Amino acid sequence: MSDYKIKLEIFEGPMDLLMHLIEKNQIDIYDIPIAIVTEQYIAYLKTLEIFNIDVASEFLLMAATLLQIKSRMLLPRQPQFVELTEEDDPRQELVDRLIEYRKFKEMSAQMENLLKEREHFFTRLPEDFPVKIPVPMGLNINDLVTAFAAVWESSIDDYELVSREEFSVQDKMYDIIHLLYKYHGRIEFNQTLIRKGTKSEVVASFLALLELVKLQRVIISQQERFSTIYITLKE
Amino acid sequence: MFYLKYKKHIEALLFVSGDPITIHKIAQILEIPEEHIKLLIEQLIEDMAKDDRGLTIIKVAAGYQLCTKPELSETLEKLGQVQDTKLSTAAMETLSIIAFKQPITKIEIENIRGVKIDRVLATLNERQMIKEIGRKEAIGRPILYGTTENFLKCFGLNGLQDLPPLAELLP
Amino acid sequence: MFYLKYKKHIEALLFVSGDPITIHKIAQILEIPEEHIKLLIEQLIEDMAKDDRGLTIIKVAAGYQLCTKPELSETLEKLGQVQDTKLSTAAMETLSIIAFKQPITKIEIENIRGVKIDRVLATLNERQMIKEIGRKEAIGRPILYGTTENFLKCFGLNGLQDLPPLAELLP
Repeated sequence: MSDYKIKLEIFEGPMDLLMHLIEKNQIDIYDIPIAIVTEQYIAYLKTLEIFNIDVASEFLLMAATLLQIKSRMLLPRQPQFVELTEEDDPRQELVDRLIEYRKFKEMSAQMENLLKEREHFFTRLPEDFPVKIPVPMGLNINDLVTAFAAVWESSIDDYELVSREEFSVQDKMYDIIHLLYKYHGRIEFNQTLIRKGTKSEVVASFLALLELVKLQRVIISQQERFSTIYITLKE
Repeated sequence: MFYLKYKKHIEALLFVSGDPITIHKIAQILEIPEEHIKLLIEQLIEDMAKDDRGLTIIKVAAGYQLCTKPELSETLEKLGQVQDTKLSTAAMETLSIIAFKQPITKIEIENIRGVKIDRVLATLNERQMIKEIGRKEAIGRPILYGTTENFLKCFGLNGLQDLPPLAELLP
Repeated sequence: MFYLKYKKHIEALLFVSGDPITIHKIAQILEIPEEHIKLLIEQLIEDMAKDDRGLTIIKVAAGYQLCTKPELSETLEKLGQVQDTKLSTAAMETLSIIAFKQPITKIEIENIRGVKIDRVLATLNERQMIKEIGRKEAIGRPILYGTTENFLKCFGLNGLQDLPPLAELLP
């Protein structure tokens, strides 16, 4: 595993490997000899003895792309396309991507220099201050009334904004236990949960109850069909 | 003095270190004798005594430390203060709902305002306009909010009974 | 100049703040006009240019920051307090894409780099170099990333306009 990593870390990904091959072979990026590059690319993949599927899949995807371009270039062209225009070149998309990638690779080297320059300036950490928050000033009761009138009017609008609510099962478990303690260890199922709240709250409550049963913190009992379901705290 | 050129190094070292630093350590880093360090620090303290300088060097148990002059503390405390004394529209709206509808839960306010209000509530709480006044007897026992004494003071009210009656406000 | 007596206040404020601080904030705290603050800072920089001073003031991320002179870095490194600011090649490449292409989604970055970048994004986020700056109005409403104030600070930039021009790199 580690052996594989050492080898792979040389390249930051398939684009990086391709750039390396292009530079090594001193290839004109606008006229990539696809056959040679593909061969070298795959040869490199073969040197990777152990495969980390996450990383390797990206390298393999590029290998497939290269093979596809290679095969498309081998296909005989229909006679009306004697001249190979740019759009017809199956390599074009790859070239565009490589150029874009190379741009940022160079930029990142420049930015690294910026960072290095900046490292010569030493700064110090901010001192801790007790944050003081002043009581608001210049408040007027009319402002309060106006604000209320505004918000009240907008809230009786036909439309309502739906906000996402989040309920944790753990909180609900705590709530149920709390209720049980309050009612001396026994409550009715329908007295407690599911009565109010949004769908997600109900779901969280129900899951919490199931979890408590599983943990054997509570017992669920029912005397007969359709009668009251009781939840009893197990001590 | 031969070592005068090291004055700036000492100033910078004290600055970066933050914590007190011993003469011994400075001498080690600059590779010059300790007694010279001591003289240089004395010179730096003298330089900093000038009225246009805001920093000084103090001697503490563990060595020397760069710090601000004590007479500036009042100004420096303002750095930690929130300068804004106004309330935002969102805060004002939320506050008005709490004032008129208290005791009220967060969800109930959110239902009226149609947006999440966690941050606004935190602000109002920090600024001592609202407080928790209990728990609602419902699932989750949500917190009930109400206004504070400070709220009354800021709005010049003697009590909540001085708030204009809601009925008149609503259409 | 009437406000000369505030030079020490500014030096002390910059010292205590540590991070860059805006002219606006200094003006608010000292309650004097912003243009005077600017002049005073210029004077401070001039004072600090003298050879026996170890500190200077740099303009960065929309504010001013007190720091040591660059020629002293070798000495200061001996203090052993240098934080490791290095970013991996992968992180640097990703960061440069975000810096120039922001707002940009994860997938768009991955298309350029040709690899998954989840872990790199997490690192950059942890180091407070990038942040979520919104959602793209597209299927799945993917998160849009951009750079932070801290990014500017770490790279010594006043703003994104100070980045080296990308156009010059074009073939």
